Amino acid sequence: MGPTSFDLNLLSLWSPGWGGVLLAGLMRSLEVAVGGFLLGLLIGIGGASAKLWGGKVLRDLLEVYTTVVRGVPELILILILYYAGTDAVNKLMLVLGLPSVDISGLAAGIFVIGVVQGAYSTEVLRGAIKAIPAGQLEAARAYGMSPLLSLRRITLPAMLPYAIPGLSNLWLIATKDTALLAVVGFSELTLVTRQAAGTTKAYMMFFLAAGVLYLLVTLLSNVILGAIEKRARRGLSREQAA
Amino acid sequence: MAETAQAIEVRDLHKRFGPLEVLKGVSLSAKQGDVIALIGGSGSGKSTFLRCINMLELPTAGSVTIHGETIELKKDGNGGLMPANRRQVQRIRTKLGMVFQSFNLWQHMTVLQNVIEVPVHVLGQPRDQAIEVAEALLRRVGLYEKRDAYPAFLSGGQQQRAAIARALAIQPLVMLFDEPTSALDPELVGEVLSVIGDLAREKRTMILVTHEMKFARQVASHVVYLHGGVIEEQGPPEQIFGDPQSERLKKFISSIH
Amino acid sequence: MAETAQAIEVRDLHKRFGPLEVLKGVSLSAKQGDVIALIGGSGSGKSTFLRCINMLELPTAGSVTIHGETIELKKDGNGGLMPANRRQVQRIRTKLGMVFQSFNLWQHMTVLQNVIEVPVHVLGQPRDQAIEVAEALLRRVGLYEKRDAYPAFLSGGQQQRAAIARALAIQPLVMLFDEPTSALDPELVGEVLSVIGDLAREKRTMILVTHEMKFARQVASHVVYLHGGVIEEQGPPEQIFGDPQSERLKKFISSIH
Amino acid sequence: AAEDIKIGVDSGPYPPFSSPDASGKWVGWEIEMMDAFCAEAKLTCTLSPIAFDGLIPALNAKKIDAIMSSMSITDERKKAIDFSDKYYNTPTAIIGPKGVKFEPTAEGLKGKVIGVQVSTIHAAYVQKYFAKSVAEVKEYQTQDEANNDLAAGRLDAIQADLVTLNDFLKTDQGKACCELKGNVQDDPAILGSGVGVGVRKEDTALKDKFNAAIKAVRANGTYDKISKKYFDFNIYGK
Amino acid sequence: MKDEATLVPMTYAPPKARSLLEPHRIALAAVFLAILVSAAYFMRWDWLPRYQDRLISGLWTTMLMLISTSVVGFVFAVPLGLVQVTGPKPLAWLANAFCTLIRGTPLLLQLWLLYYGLGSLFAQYPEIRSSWAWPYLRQAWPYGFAALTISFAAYEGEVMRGAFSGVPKGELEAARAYGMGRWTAFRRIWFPRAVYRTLPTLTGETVLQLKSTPLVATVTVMDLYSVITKVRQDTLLTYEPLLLLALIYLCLTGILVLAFRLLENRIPSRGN
Ligand SMILES: Nc1ncnc2c1ncn2[C@@H]1O[C@H](COP(=O)(O)OP(=O)(O)OP(=O)(O)O)[C@@H](O)[C@H]1O
Ligand SMILES: Nc1ncnc2c1ncn2[C@@H]1O[C@H](COP(=O)(O)OP(=O)(O)OP(=O)(O)O)[C@@H](O)[C@H]1O
Ligand SMILES: [Mg+2]
Ligand SMILES: [Mg+2]
Repeated sequence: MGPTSFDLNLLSLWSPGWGGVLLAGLMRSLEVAVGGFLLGLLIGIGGASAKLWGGKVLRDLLEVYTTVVRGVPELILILILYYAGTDAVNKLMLVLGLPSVDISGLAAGIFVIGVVQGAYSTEVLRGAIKAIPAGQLEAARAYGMSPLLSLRRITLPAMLPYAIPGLSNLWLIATKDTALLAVVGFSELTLVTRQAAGTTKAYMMFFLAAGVLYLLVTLLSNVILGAIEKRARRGLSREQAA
Repeated sequence: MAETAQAIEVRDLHKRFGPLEVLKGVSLSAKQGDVIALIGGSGSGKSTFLRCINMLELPTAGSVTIHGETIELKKDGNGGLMPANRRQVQRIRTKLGMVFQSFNLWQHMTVLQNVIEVPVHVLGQPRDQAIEVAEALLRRVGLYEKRDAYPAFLSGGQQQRAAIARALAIQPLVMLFDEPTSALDPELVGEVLSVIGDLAREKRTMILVTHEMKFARQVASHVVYLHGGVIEEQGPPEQIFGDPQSERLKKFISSIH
Repeated sequence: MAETAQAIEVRDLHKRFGPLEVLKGVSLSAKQGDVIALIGGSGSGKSTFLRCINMLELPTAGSVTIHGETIELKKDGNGGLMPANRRQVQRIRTKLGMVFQSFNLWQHMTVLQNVIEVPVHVLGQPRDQAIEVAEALLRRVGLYEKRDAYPAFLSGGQQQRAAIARALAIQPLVMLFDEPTSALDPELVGEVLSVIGDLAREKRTMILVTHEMKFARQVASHVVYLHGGVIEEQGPPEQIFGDPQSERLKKFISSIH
Repeated sequence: AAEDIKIGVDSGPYPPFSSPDASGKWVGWEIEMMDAFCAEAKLTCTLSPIAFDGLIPALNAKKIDAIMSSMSITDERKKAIDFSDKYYNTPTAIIGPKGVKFEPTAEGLKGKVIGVQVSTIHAAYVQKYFAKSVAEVKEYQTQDEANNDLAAGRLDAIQADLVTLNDFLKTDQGKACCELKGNVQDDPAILGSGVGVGVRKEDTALKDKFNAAIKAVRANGTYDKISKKYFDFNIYGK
Repeated sequence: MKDEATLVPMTYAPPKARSLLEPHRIALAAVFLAILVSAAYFMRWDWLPRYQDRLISGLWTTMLMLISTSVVGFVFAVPLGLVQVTGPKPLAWLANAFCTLIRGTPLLLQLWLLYYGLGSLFAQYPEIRSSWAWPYLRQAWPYGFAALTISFAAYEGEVMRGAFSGVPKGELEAARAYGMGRWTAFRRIWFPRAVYRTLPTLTGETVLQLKSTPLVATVTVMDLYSVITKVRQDTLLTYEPLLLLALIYLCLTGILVLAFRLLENRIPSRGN
């Protein structure tokens, strides 16, 4: 068998086909992508709030965080965070006198993707909040809403249509960034593809198969995100939406 | 509560933006049912005055009393004032129905949702009841058919009428209007003025900043002319418009007409 | 070339957009130095007519002759016309100075670059000479100081004056103006009209679509009233504005004034 | 109760020692040996695939507790981690395309492009002995990628462990393209003294457990039983 | 999801320059300086001189990769964007499919597909092996170059599509009205106008491209990242080389952003 071989039996879902392994890898990729995206969103909400309403020092620290994350290749961040992140957690546990925790590859992967996504989320959400016409927040104040209530009832929902395009983009980036975890040996789709390809020597076929899987995820995401975006923008007229 | 007779009483209000003193001691009081028209040139501080009443701007000095309850203010560090009690401010705000020049409807909610938002989520009214009230109000401002539309799809005049319904839904003690028609195309001004006119005839207490002199003359019980941060002249509409005393007011009225 | 006397001659122009026939046979001719004002209600086809003259819209039928040279058209497959000779159209276009309602200056070039663009890159004039002419023109429209500014940093009136300079720079046989002032704030209209007025007094041939009736009356040598795709009435300005015949024109003039 | 530990293995296929099969399970001599050691030492071992060059950092970051990934015991590595006694030792060899004759020496490799797996003893050896004479040294994340590039004509030679190279030469791809050129001259300082289980320096208890297990597995015949399935020679070395 | 803004990937946006001299900033700077100094002091950097030459040559490779792939990628991006706006339909569809395909799959996978998949096919054909191209096909950089170029072309092509379609119709009409032919109008008006519109996003795209370059190390190109990998395996240090690498990339990003800003400042920012 050479690299040209297109023995489709190799893609069968059951051994000796590698299809099952690929799908399992895809699931792992998606788990990390979903987890990392959500963690990023959480960091983003906190980061955006702090950047908008936080103290000077906090704002500057966040600026450093977003600048560094956006200026350093993801691959390098992943390497640093993958080793240093868990190392730091364990050192911290040691200082606190707790037993070192067992950080699974999955948790580490989610952490790494999440920290990277968080920087971008922060900017997306901050921009979205700033895009809300000031008058709407003022109206909330004028009618006696407390800051928390107005955040929940006005700011967050009003920001959504502005944030969703950026967040959609981030989700697509998250799905693709999981591939970088292959370099640290995390068994997501790209790595298992490489293992399958290396073992069977059917490089072309397996890489193409993985490409199709990624593309399906992207296209499906596009459809769903498009629907979500349409819904979020239902209150915006055409000019505003542009 | 000796002053219950006064729906609103503002005493010696000062407001300074940095080096610029916009309000230099403005006092004003309105009895229940009064319709006060606030007029004045651009930049004379009309909006600022209105916004100080519900503490959207914090005054530098002075006091505001709504139906006998004075908003408690304390000194902040920078020579200004700040609310001593946030909750009190929030509570009093629910008694002041503010209508903005640029409508400021919440864009992510339908018209009906806009109107019930404050009753349900701030005043804690049951949703059903709030909807009932809201629908009656929307019928009144002629927007019942549009209750499920989003603001962005309404004309300016319709948006402003919805904003008035939103303000009325909290059953305010005083309505505050800040140039409610000046962001509207000329052909839409009429529909909004007619709604406000109805409210005036019902003897709702209101303070109305406007450039529509003809309208002010018709509906106001009292007209206040602001200039350079102080009240230059005030009185019943016939007097202010028919027989202005100060040179400035004369010039102002002739320039507007 | 029997018709050299006519600077521009349009014969029986028809234009159809799908089912909608916008121009139903419009003929018009102008001698050297004529200033023709084209007036008419919104949607009456004024812009379409102007755009057909330089083939920005292709007419469905009819002919256009500029200084004796008729634009060659041939039938396209769909019952319309198309240029028989692209180069001819391009050449004739360089003799027609079009000024648009929305200026359409090229935003990535400075004012000066905008003005010399066509002379240098279409007409092949030496750059130095083009700059000399352009600076003279800019001085004339009062924009010499702004020659190195980008259009986005100019007011609407300045932009339109720059656009007029751009049109003049090609030394056009005929100037075409499509509502040159209607995208301008009222206070900027004057400066543009005064430039156009100067051109009219110099006896530059021009066709001017406008809603500024007073101005049209002053500068036009001939006024054409378009309605429903045909010329409803035409004549010297005194007659059209002073003694309109058709009911429609009467109504139109009274609605505008 | 048995102690839970995580053992790191190179995530790239390294047959016949360790490679994933189509069901995602890891198989190979070293995997079976791992099971044997763990059973002997009463450890519950979980296998954790990690990029080869990330194994030592992962061990020190406590993401894993031991390395069993054909990692040779060298002085350089001993600066960062500790090793058990060796559990196998094989010579280092060089392979190249068929039909091109050359010796596995600096002289023979002159002007050639040689490939090695990143972070291995072979990378270090090539660096020291061949770097000056070869045209280029290419480093690969996994061994099978180097093999593949040799077959694809992008390499003129590969240096690696003799056993894994032989395994490659037995595949269709290897048979078609390449052949053994011979063993390189030994240099224990770099090539080390066999393959051991890597553990953290402070983890002497675990090291002792592995040492005992290796001894026991060799003594009770399990070692030979497993090895016979894979090799027809003595993998333990002298 | 279709409008241009949403399709532009997240990019680096430099912080606004505010006063660096506020007291809390000075304190923060001091803290960072302290961290830096202690990192320099407590961590191991003795390997640096030994690898100096290789680091510089790696840096050079990285820069070469960045610049060449961005320039060539941009050249491809223009037609990719243009045909999506002007058609013809089949070409527009193809260009759109290409952009979707490339942007929908990870670059790492594309790179491996090219190098390990496609690249190893060539060897089977003696015609290729004996052709002039073989010495290049044997090496790794052509594959890295191809993958990065394709990726840049796809992302920037999408940006160019938005830029071309975003040029106000009136300006193109004015070009026609003054007798410009199609080619002149494209060369003088449409293209430069579109490029100006993309400049701000071009910064971001180029920074993204810079951040993608280390991937080529996985196919044996000796770029900066792979030199650092070498340092890591030789010295068995985990953090020091990576931190240095991060720092270098951060500097490169900063330089790129500044360079683009200088370029941007030379042309009008309004009216886009
Ligand atoms: N937040 C602010 N910061 C600084 N200056 C302000 C602020 N708000 C208002 N001003 C200034 O205060 C002055 C009064 O403004 P205000 O909006 O109250 O005038 P106005 O009478 O409502 O005018 P208009 O008829 O134009 O609405 C103006 O000079 C304005 O520039
Ligand atoms: N490209 C087009 N496709 C379809 N219909 C068009 C097109 N351009 C113009 N029309 C229609 O042709 C009619 C005449 O338009 P035109 O712009 O010539 O009117 P106008 O007299 O210039 O009006 P205005 O004073 O509003 O500028 C209108 O009904 C318009 O909708
Ligand atoms: Mg105001
Ligand atoms: Mg028109």
